[in-house]
This record gives sequence, C-alpha cells and structure tokens, in this order.
Amino acid sequence: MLSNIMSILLTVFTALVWGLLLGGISRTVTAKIHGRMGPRVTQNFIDVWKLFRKTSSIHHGGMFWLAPMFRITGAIAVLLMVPVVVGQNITYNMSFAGDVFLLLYIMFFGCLGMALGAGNSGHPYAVIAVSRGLAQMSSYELSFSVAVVAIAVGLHTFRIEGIVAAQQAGISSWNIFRFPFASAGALIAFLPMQMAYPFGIVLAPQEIPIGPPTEYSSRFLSLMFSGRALFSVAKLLFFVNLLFGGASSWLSLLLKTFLLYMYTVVVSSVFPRFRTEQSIKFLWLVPTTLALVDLVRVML
Amino acid sequence: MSAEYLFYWSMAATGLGLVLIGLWGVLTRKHILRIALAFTLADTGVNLILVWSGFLPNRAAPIIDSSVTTVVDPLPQALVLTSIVIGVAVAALFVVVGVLASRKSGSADIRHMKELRW
Amino acid sequence: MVKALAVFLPLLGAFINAWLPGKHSKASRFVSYTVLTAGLAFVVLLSIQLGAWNLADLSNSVIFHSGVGSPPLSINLEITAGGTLAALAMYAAVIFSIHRFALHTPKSQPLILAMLTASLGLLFATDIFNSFVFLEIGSIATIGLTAASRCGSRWEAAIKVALVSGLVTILYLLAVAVLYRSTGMLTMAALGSLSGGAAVLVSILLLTVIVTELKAFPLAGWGLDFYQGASSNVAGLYSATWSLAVLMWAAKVLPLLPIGNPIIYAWIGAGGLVLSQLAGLRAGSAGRILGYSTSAYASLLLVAAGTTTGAFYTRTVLVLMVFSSLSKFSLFMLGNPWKNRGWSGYGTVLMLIPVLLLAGIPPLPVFWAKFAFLKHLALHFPVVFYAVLAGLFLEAVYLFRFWADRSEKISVKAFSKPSAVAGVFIILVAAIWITQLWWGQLDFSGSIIASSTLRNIFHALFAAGTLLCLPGVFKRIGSERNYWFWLLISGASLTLLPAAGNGITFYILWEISAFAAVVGVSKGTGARNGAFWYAVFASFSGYLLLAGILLSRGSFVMAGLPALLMTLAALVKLGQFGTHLWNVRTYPAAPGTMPAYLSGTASKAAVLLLVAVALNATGGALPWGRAMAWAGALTALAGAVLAALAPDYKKLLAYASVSQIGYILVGLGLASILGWTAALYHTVHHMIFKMALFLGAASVLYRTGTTRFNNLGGLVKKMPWTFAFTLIAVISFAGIPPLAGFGGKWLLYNGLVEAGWLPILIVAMFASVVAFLYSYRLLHGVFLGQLSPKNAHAKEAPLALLLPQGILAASIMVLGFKPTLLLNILVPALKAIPGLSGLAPVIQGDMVLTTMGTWNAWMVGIMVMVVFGIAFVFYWISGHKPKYVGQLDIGFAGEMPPSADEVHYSNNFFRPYTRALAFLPRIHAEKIFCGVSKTFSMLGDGVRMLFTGDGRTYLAHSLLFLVLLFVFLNGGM
Amino acid sequence: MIDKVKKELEIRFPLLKLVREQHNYLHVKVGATSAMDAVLTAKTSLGFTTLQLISAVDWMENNAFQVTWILENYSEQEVLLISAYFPRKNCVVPSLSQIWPAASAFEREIYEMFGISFPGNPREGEDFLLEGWKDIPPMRRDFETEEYAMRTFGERQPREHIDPRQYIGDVVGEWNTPMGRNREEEK
Amino acid sequence: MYCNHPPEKPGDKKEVLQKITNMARANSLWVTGYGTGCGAIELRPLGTSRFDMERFGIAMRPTPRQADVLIISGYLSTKTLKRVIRVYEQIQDPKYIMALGSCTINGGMYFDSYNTLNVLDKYLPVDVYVMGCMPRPESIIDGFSLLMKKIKEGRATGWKHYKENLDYYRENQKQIIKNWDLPDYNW
Repeated sequence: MLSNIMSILLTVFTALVWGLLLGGISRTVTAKIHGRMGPRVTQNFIDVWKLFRKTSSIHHGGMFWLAPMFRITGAIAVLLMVPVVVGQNITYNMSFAGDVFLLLYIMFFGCLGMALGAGNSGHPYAVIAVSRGLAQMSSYELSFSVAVVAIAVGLHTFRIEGIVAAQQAGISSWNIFRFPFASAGALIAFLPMQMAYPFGIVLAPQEIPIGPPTEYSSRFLSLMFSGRALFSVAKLLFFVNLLFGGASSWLSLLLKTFLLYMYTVVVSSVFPRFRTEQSIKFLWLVPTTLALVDLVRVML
Repeated sequence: MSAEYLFYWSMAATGLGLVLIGLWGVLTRKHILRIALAFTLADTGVNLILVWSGFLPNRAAPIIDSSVTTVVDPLPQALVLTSIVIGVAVAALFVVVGVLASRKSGSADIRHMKELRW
Repeated sequence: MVKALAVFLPLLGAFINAWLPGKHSKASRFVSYTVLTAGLAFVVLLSIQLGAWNLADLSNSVIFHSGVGSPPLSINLEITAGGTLAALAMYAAVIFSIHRFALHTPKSQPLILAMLTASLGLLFATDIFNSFVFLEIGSIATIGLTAASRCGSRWEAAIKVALVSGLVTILYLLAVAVLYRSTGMLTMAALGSLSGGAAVLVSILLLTVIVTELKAFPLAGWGLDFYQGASSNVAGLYSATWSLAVLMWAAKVLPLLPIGNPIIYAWIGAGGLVLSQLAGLRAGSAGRILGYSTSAYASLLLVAAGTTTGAFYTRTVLVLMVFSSLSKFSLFMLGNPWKNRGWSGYGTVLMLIPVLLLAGIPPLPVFWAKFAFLKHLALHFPVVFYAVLAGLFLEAVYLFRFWADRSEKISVKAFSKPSAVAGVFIILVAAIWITQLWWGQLDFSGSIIASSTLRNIFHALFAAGTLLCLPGVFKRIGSERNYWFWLLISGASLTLLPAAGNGITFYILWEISAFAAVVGVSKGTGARNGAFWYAVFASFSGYLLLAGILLSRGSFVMAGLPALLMTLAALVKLGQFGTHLWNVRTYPAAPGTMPAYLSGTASKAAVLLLVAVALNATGGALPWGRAMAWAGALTALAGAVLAALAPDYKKLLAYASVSQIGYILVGLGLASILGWTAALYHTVHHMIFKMALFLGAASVLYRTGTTRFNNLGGLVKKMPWTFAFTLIAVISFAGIPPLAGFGGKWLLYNGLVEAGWLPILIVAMFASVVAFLYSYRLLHGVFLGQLSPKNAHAKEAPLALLLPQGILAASIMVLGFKPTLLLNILVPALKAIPGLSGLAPVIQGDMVLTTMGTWNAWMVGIMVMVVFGIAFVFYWISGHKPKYVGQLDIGFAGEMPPSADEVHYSNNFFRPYTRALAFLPRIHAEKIFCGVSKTFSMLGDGVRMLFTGDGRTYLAHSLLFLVLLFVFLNGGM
Repeated sequence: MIDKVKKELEIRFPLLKLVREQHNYLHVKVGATSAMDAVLTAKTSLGFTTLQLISAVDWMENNAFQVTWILENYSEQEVLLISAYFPRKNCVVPSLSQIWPAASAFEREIYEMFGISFPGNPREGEDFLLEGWKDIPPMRRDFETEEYAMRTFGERQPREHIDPRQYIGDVVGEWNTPMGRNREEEK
Repeated sequence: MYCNHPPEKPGDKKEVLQKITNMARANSLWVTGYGTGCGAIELRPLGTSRFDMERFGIAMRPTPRQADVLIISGYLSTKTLKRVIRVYEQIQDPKYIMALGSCTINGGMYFDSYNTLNVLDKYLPVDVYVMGCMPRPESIIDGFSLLMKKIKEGRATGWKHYKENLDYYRENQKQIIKNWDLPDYNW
C-alpha cells in the first residue's frame, strides 16, 4: 500500500519534471529550427515558478476557479491509469482499474474542466477557442479510437497491461509494426492531441489571444502549465505503451517519450496551421482511413 | 298477346322510358328548373312502374262497389298516392330552393353552383 | 301502442310548433322541450324494458302497428334494443342543440322535430315502403333546415341534397316496384325471398341507394358539400340524428340484401375508406373534414356488414356509429368559429375528447368496439384489415390536424358550460359502462415480461420518473395551463404498463399514457404544433402496435411480421432518427416539467416494448437486431450533430435525447447479455440524467422565461445549484468516467466488440465524442459566459424544481461510484434469459470484468476524488486569494466591452463544424416527410377531383356505380 | 478625357473657377450654393462614383472654410476635386452620407476638427478621434495649440532650443549631402 | 458588471525564497502585445533570429492577464492612454512598464500637440526608459537587461508606487482624459 503510494507520488513528480523539461527542450529545438538561440531548457520551470509567485490574481467565478484543478486531476488520472515501466508491477499504479476505453474517456475530464473554466471567464475569445477545440477533438478522437479499437481487438485485450505484454517479444512485435496503419492514424491524431501545428488552431495567439486560458493569470496559469506538462507526459506514456512496446526501464521510457515528443515538435515547427474546418476534414479523411485499414484487417 | 298484356307491358315500357328520359334530362340539362322538370318526369315514370307492379290483367280498378269483384292489387295504388304527394312536396321544395339558389348565384345554371367542392 | 309515442311525439311537437306564431319563440321552445323530455323518458323506459343496457344481447325487440290493419297498410315499427340506444343519442343531441337553434333561427324548430321524427321512424321501420316515407321526410327536413340557416352557401348545399334525394327517390321506388312485383310483400324480410334477376336488380338498386345515402366513398360528394356548406348547427344536428338513423337503417338492410356474397360490402368499404381518407388529408374546411370522417365511418359500416354477422355485428355497429355520430355532433357544435381564443384553453380538451373518440383511443367507448372488430378482421380478412388500419390512421392524422388548427377558435360559451359538463359526464359514463363489458379481457399479471426483476426495474423507473416531475408542476409561466392531472394519468398508466399481461392491456395503457401526455403537452404556450406532431406520431406508433398485437392471434407477440410491426412502433415512439421530428417539436413546446417526463420517463415505455417484443417473440434476439443496432448508432450520431447545432436549450436536449436513445437501440440490438446490460443500464441512467437536465431547463425557463441560447448565458452566478446539478448530469452523459454515464458506454463497447460489430462500435464512439460538443454548448450557452442584463433578475430555481434535480444528481453520483449496485441486479436477471447470447460480465466486488476489459468504477472514482481533493486542499492552504472581478472585466484589447450581450458568444457556436460538414447533402428528415406528405397530398388531390362540385356529377357517380355493380354482379354470377 | 469633364462642368456651372488641371486631374472651385450640385453632377453624369476624401482648410484671413470633395472615376483613372468656400461663422455644409455612406466618417472628423456642421449626417456629433473634447476645434487656426498643450499636459521639460530654420540655414550645404550630418558631428 | 474594490496596498513583506523568485521574474519577462505608437514596429525584430529575445526568457503574450511587462512604444495620445490604463491595471502584480522613445520622456517632437501627452511618468509608473526616436532593437534589449537588473535587485517597484499613489495618478489621468468613463478600478 505504502509502496503503491510512493510509486504514485514518484510517477507524478517525474512526469511533472520531465514534462516541463520536455517543454523547454521543445522550445529550444523550435528556436534552433528557426535559426535562433532559444531559451534555456529550464525556461518552463522559471515560467511556472514566476507565475506561481505572482502576487495578485483574479477569478471570474467558481468554475473558473476549479478549472485548473480539473485540468490537473484529469492529467494525473490519465497518468496513473497507464503502466509506467513494464515488468515492475509496482509502477503499474492504478492501471488495474480500467482499460483503454476508460482511458479514452477519462482523457476528456481535464479538457472539459478547462473548457468550463474558459466559459466561465466570460471572454468571447476563450469560448471561440473552446468551440474550435471541441470540434477538432471530436474529429481526432474518431481516428484515434478507430486505431485503438483496431489494436485492442487485434490483440484480444482492452487492458493496457495486456497490450504492453503482447509487445514484449522484440521490436518486431511492437504494435507500430504489427499495426502500421492504425499506428499511423494514431500518430497523426497525436498531433492535434498535443495541440501541435498544423492543428494548433485552439491556441491561436494571433487572433484569439491564446485561446481558452485568455483570462487566466498567475497561479491559475501556473497550475495549468503544470497540468499541461503532466498531461502531455501521460499521453506520451500511453502512446509508448500502445505503439512502442512500453518501456522496460526508466531510461528507455525517457528515451522513447523524448523521441515521440520530438516528432510532434519537429512536425509542428515546419508546418503552417490548418483552419478549423480544414483540420476537421483532414482528420476525418486521412488518419481515419489509415486506421480503418487495420480495423478491416482485424475484422477479417 | 292480348291487348291487356300489350297494355301491361307498354305501361312498364312507358314508365321505364319516362324514367330514362328523366335521368337523361337530369344529367344533361343545365338549367335548374329543367332539372326539376326532368325529375318530375322521372317521378311520373316511377309512379307508373309502381302502379304496374300491382297490375293484374283483366281486373278493374280497386274502387270497391258491388259490381266489381276482381280488382287489381290495391296496395300499389295506395302507395302511388303517397308517392305522388311526396313527389309534389319534394318538387315544390326543389323549385323553391332552386329559384333562391339561382338568385344567390345570379344564374340558374347549375354549373355556376360549384362553390362547394373538393 | 303508447310506445310509439317515442317516435311520434316529436311529430306532434312539430305540428304544434308550426301552428304557433313565430314571434312566440318562448312558447315554442317550451313545447319543444316538453315534447323532447317526454320522448326521452319514453326511450329510456323502453331501453330498460328491452334490456338494451347489457350490450351482450341486443336481440330483444317489440313490434307494434300503428294505423289500421296489418302492414303494409299500417305503419309498422320494430323497436329494437339497440335502436333504443341510438334513439337515446338522437334525443340527447336534439336536446343539447335545440337552444342554439332557438337563438338563431327560432322558426326552424318544427323542422328539427320533423327531422327527429323521420330519424326515429327510419331507425325503427321494418317496412321498405315506410322507410321510403321516412327517407323523404328526412330529406325534406334536411333541405328545409339547411335553407333556413344563415350560412352563406346554404342554397347550394340544399340544392345538392335535393338533387341527390330526387335520384334516391327514383331508384328506391324502382326497387320497391320490383320487390313488390316479385314477392308481393314490402317487409324487409321479403328481401330474403327474392331470387334470380329480381334479386340482382333489387340488390343493386338498394345498394346504390344505401351507399349514396350513407355518403360512403365513391358516392360521398354530395354529403361533403352539404357538410361544408351547411351551418355547423345544422350539420351537427344532421350528423347526430339523420345521419345516425341512415347508418342504423343501412346496418339493418344491408345483411338482408340478396346480394350473394356480402364480402363485396367489405371491398367497397375498405377501398372507399383508404381513398376517401387520402382525399380527406387535403380537405380544408372544418365541415368538409368532418364530412370525410363521416364517410370513413360509413365505409367502416360497409366493412362490418361484409365481414361480421349476428350479435357481434349489431353490437359493433351500434357502438361505433352511435359514438362516432355523437362525437361529430359535438365537434360541429364546438368547431363553430365564433370567437377567437388562445390555444390551450378548456376548448383544447373539450375538442380533443371527441377527436380521440373518433380515432378510437382507449379507454373511450369506440375503442372497445373497434378493437374487437379489428381483431376479427385481422384473424379472418387480413387484407381488409390493413386497408382499414391505413384508412383509420389517415383519418386520425387529419382529425388531429383539425384539432390543432381549430381548437384555438373554440369558445367555451358556444357549447354552454352545463351542456359541456353533461357531455363529458355522458362520455365518462359511457366509457365506464362499455369498459366494464369488456373488462374481463384485461390482464395485469405482468406475464409479458417474465423476469420480475426487469419488471420491477421498469415499475420503479416509471413511478420515480413521474413522482420527480410532480413537485414542479405548479411552477408554470405565462399562458401555460395546469397539466398535472394529465401528467399524473399518463404516469400512472405507465407505472402500470410493466404489469400488463396481454396485448390489449398493454395497448390500452400505452395509449392512455400517450394521449394523456398529448393533452398535457397541449397545455404549453404555443404548443399547437408540438401537440399535433406528438399526437400524429403517437397514433402512428399506436396503430403499428395495435396491428402487431392483433396479428399475433391471441399471444402478446408472434415472431415475424407482428414482432416487426411492434418493433417499428417502439422505434417511432423512441424517436428513432427519421421519426425524431416529434421529439424535437414536442419537447420544446411542452409546459413545465412535462418534457422531463416525456423524455426521461415516457420514452422508456418504448424500451419496455422492445424488451417485451424480444422476450416474447424470440426469447431475446430479434432477427433484425443488427439493422436496429445500425439504426441506433446512426441515430446517436445524427442526433448528436444536430444537437450541437441547435439554437435552443430544450431543442438541444430533445436532439440529445434522440441521440442517447440510439445507444439503447444498439444495446438491445446486440441481443447479448452484455448488450442488454448496457441497454438497461443506459435506460436507467438516461432517465436519471435526462430528467435532471430537463428539470434544469424547466428551472431556467421558469426564472428567465426563455430557452433560446441567444437570450441566456452566465446564469451560474444566479442559479449555482441548478448549474451544479446540470453539470453533474452533463459530465455523466458525456461518459466521463467517475460518473455514471461511462458504465453504459463501457458495457456497450465491450458487447459490440464481443459480437464483432466493429463498424457500429466506431459510429457509436464517434457519436459519443460529438456529444461533448453539445454538452459544452449546453453548459456554456445557458450557465457560462456573460450574464445578459435581461436575466439580471433571475434567481435560484424554486425548491420544488431543485429538489428533484438534487435527488437525481445524487443518484448519478451513487451510480457512478457504485455501478455494481445496479449491475448486481441486472446481470443475474439477464443471465436467466435463455435467448441472450454471449458471456455475462463478471462482477467481483467493485470490479467488473469482461473477456477483454476491466472496469473498477470505485477505484477510479476514489482516485479522481483523492487527486482532486489534494489539489483543492493545496490550492486552499497555499494562501492564494484571487480577487473576484466583474463579468465585464475581461482583457478586451484595452477596451471596455460595450455590453454583456455583445461579448457573449452564442450564435453559430460550432460554425467550423457546420463548415466542415458542408459537403454533406442536406437531407432533412423534414424534407423526407414533406415528400411523403406531398405524395399523399397528390394522391388525395387526385381522388378528390371526383367531387367536382357540380350536383349532376354526383348523380352520374351514383348511376355509374349502379351500372358497375350490375356488370360486376352479373359477371360474378 | 478630363477636357470633356471640364467642358461639361463649365456649361453647367458658369461660376466655376479652374484651380489646377492635369491630364487626369482636375481641381475646380465652385460657389457655395452650387457645390452639392457639382458633386452630384460629377457622380451621376460624369462617372465620378467614388468619394475618396472630404477635406477642409481654414482660411481664417478670408473668414472662410474651404471644403474639398475628392472624387474619383475609377474606370477612367481620373480624379476630380471640387472645392467651395463656406462662411466661417456657424459653418454649415450639406451632408453626403446618404449618397456615400463613407462620407459619414469624413464629415464626423471634419466636424470634430473644424466644427463644420453637416446636417443630415445621422452620426454627427459622435466621438471620432477626440473623446470628450470641450475646447474650440483643434484644427481651427484660432486654436492655440502650444498654449493648450502647456495648459493640459504641463510645461515641457527644459531642453536646449534650436531654431530649425537657423540651424538648417547654417549647415544647409552639408545637410544636402548624404553624409552631411555625420560630418557636422565630426567638426 | 465591473469590479469596484480598490486594490490592496502591497506591503513590503519579504516573501519566501525572495531571491529565487526575483531571478525567476527577471528571467521570464512576458510582454503584452500592445503597440501604442510608432515604436511598436521596432519590437517585431526582437523576436526574429537576429535579436531573439526568447533567449532571455522574454515572450510576447497576447493578453494582459498573463503578461508582466507593458511597453509604451512611443508617443501616447490621450485616446490611447485610456486603453493603456485599462491594460496596465489588468496586468497582475508584479508588473513593469518600459517606455520607448523621447516622446514618452518629454513629448519629443509632439511636445506641442493638442492630443499627445508629454510626460508619461505622471500617468503611469515607468520602470525603464529607453531613449531614441525610435530606439533600435539593440537599445530595447539593453533596456530589458536594465529592467532585469532592477528586478533582480528588487528595485522595479513601479507597480507598488502606482498602487500606493493611485489617487495621484488618477488625478493626473483624469486631468487629460476629458470624458472619464472607465470604471474606478480595472482588474
């Protein structure tokens, strides 16, 4: 029991640190691609700390107040539902309590809270961004769920441990090789999930100031940043478990998540942005079709 | 065929002919009074047939006095009386209504009384 | 001899009245009332003497002669037991209506009394020639009354009646002549002794006369014109006396005609029924609509004459004709457009009762006769059965439209209150009286759902749903009227529904609950359209259900066509996509907590029906389960998309309801234990959250007076509790884990994967994601964003609305954290059903296991709560005190927002989504329905071209009918 | 092309004075009473359908405001300026906002800056640039800008004052060369 | 509709980890994306690869709620001042103002304009002035480094001064904003 709690705390802490660090790295890498020097890799820690220590802040009502907590809770819930290191049962945290369906749906917990907070802020731009984000989310979830279902049905299990366990027979048994089309679909869906360009319509600083968190300041924003870092690590972890055979040690975990993260960073820094309806159509068409190929294969 | 039978059948034929002429008139005439007339004609024909239905050859009219022993069936004649009375009443009503209706529509032509339809 | 007074008293009154000077209307009225009351008393005595009140045996009769000698010289009357009841109705109608004539055309009283005499005479006449006399008197009285009224087109109507009665006279007398010539007798019994050519001749002549006089379909033209042209008083009186008399007379004569095989009546009747009702769809004026309805009942009489015999025939015809004539009488009396009143007065109910009577809705008296009759048809004459059913449905459609269009024009004064009360009382008494005759057919053993667990679940569902709607019934706004009574009736019959043990019981409860709800809906503001759509779809689904029950030959449902029909009935009732139109129109229009009841509770009746059909027909797996699942999945998707784009709170919820119901269909279509568990779990859950949402909508409506998103927003500041409960319901139905909604989805997906129906799984999952769109739209559009100054006065919902929401929200929480409470009941019950395939989910403590997935709701819930709690506490104790700022204090490029309304984003909320969907062809279900209705309208237009309005055409119709009949019968022989 | 326009205008408006003419540019001056006629004629008969600008000049010495309507004929690429003098006191000029909705903004600006009223403009008097201005309109030449600035924004911080004319006059030779300023600094 | 509470007076109490916090504040300066005057054009190159302000942790934020620094980029008209006040007050503490160009110091070349304020410091507390007309990006970076230095040393307390002397600033602001229709306190 105690070791379980320790493991959970360790997981959350590591994810937070790693998530912020990854954010910093991504900023640096993007800067390098632009031909700039870029910030320090620790810049995100500095930002979060600064925001946390701002001396005043405002709020617009109960839901606004609760939204960052929803966000962080959702992120941690997703994180704990995924096994961290394969083979070390202690790090499986809460993953016994649910399967991929639960994971797919609990991912919305944070998003919904965020959207509610944005709505409560009373700022029209925040709500416009939410409307775009929801529209886009409903599209990428289509291809993502097709991919997940294809993989899960192909492996005859919905349990994430089961999916990971099925990939332990060497690299060729990774799902990205066994289900290449579904994986491609899932990986394309991963970009809008991380709000990476070309699907970055939600946080559009130029037209709708920064999207949903327009009105968030200070400590709220700091929590939101932390939540986002945690959430992106949770998603990375899920993808590593889903497609890349899980991680057999902490090191390989860091490596795999890092590489996967770099994929979004590189893609997002070289592509321009889709308009919402373009992005919706693209997501309905390309990744869904790809994932459907594997689904049909599984069905036959 | 004796004259009685000839009379018997010609009575039926006349009645039927009157009915047919009346119906033809009803269906083809346009003036409302002509239609009334055609009805009266057909009514007369029907009355004839009704009388015919009680007709028995070589019998007298059912006006009972001592000399007459064999009369025709008296019932249809009684019926015909009723029928004629009713026919007159209906015809009168028809004409009244027809005249008033033609006053309302400004024409006695039945084709102009088509406000109510479909 | 004294008994003949019942017939001739009115004649006496007529004579006296005719001699009275016209100015003394008081005196003449006194005479009329005296005469009528005395006559009525006689008739009552007679009916008691003949034992007519026990409908089981109507064969008693008294014969007496008036005048001298024996018939045909004397007028010969046979007072039958059934006839006394019809006479009772005639007397009642005249007494109810005579004061209106006294008001408007005092001189017409002799004519009224003459018409009554003629009607009574025709009712009791046993002699062909006597009948002729009464027919002529009736015609003359009709023409006279029509001409004496004050209607603009009275002359034209009168002339058409006169034309036709002229022709009828001719044909009738010809038949009399031939009859007398052949048999020498003129009694009706003599008809039977005809043979050979004379028989044919008399048959076709009399049949033409009867069909013309009945105004049955091909020869109905003059009657329609008459109903349209005559004043409503005259038409009403006519339909209650003369029309009824002709019907009863025809019912007497038809079986006696030596026509060979009487099935020909049925063909004429059935064909005429369908065609005339098609034409009736296009009828415009009130009189004409009711004329078509009369025509329908005439056709029904023909069908009855062709297919039934004996006491059954007599009883059926008597009940059908008497009550339909009375309803038409009251509709004519009510439909008088004198005063324009708002919709949803007493008038709506007053008018709905006769309409429901005509449509044969239980427990009103006509239903019983119709049910027995249709049952007979279904058993022996299936083709006629379908035709009759189709015709009756078409009739119901235009009657409901008539109701929706007309009833706002009713002035209650027009039908003075005592008489209205008396009328309702009579109908109630009749309903009770007739119901007790057939009471034995009802069965409340609940045997159609064998599993008592399922039955209890549904009992509890319906009872709880109704009870939770009740506290808020008095929180009405604006012109909404009291609807609690109808809600209660509907809810009570629903609660009984699972206890139904056979088809008729089920059907009766089903229809009572539906049509009580229709009345309830009609109490809303501007609910005309909604109530009309609900009525039409409810009756459509009712007729499908009826057909299914009747075709099942005694058992509740048989596999094959009956089961399919009943499935369709359930789908229509659920608002399966395509028929969702009624949900979307009805829910927003319904008053107060009514939509919560309709969507949350009443729609579950259809789920119950589906379960019952599946259990009884095949023991679980319906052959079209897969199609149903597809339909459900597509419904879920389409409903979700439409909900996301809806501009109105209640409309959004209506679409959401359509969408959520799709999941239930998918689950039931699966026909596996998992699928049914999912479906029933979702049924319970849907009832809970949808009621919470609609009660929330009712609260918002109550406090702000609007449900348009454009006028709402920011209400979280004013109605925090309502928001909290709505939020819980929304999170739950979006399927986000710690709350209850996820369970249904998880079970369903597992079931779908187990069955290998992956495409449906994908569609269902996609639909559930689209659900986020509208769930956010709902929360933001109403509660978040900027509070409009228009709603600044709003405050927290009243406790009567809030408390049920609180209970529902609490149960969502409980079900979310401990779904095993419900699953532990459901799973064993479903395991016991042999027809369900697949493996049952294994429940170990809080853990639910399927072959492929796991779900531990308790652990997930605890985890989320703990993390949330830690974050909350951390937040709280870290000394962070944000300042609450006003709603217009937003970073708005340095500007101050001009007003809250202008910065509230509400229009075109999911505009990008609409744009992305633009490539789809816009197939509106509405358009499909428009197409269907246009096709029917075209057909109807084609049919009604027959009735050109030229009086001679009608004569030609009759003659043509005669000729065709002659050719047909001779060809047949 | 522009000749035709000129002739046409001369025929219709005898008091017309020519200010300046180029191959696609014409500036004419008309009497205050016929200004509207001229503008409308230019729009309806001569094809100048675009209103580019309305401007005003304060001729305080002549006790008049000169209002100029700049019209453009886009298809012929011609510009027509129609000017008219209006008396300075309680200056009233007819509004064109019913004909060109865009005129409304120009007229509001002129009202704010010069106090010239354009009756007929539905939005006249709404704030345009100066929010809550209470002084005399700032573009009138009797408005003392510097004095107003001192009064409102306070004394300017002391700074060495150089009369630009004198300064430029001294160095004008070098100033005209590209590197003049740098050389001056080197000295 | 608007918040009516006066701001709390920030005390001088030491926070825990003050030094680290100051370092963090200095190294994570987020700038409101609000160009008030012509100098805004010189801010754009700061983000490019040539100057790259992100290496100092400086980033543009599109909303004042999330920003720390407000840059007044050049002359400020009274009309703009109104919006600037609102933006500045919406930034959460601690917050800093950097003023670019001579116009913000003493009016610059617009010193005698009827509509441009001369001394910014009377209306909003300026932490760092960057001189020049316009200052080049290098100067702005220099200004930033000065600001970072001040923050690290805890001397960039303009926001405290503003809150403590709100009445003084309000009085000055109301003097030149003639139609004062802002809420009393903007949050």
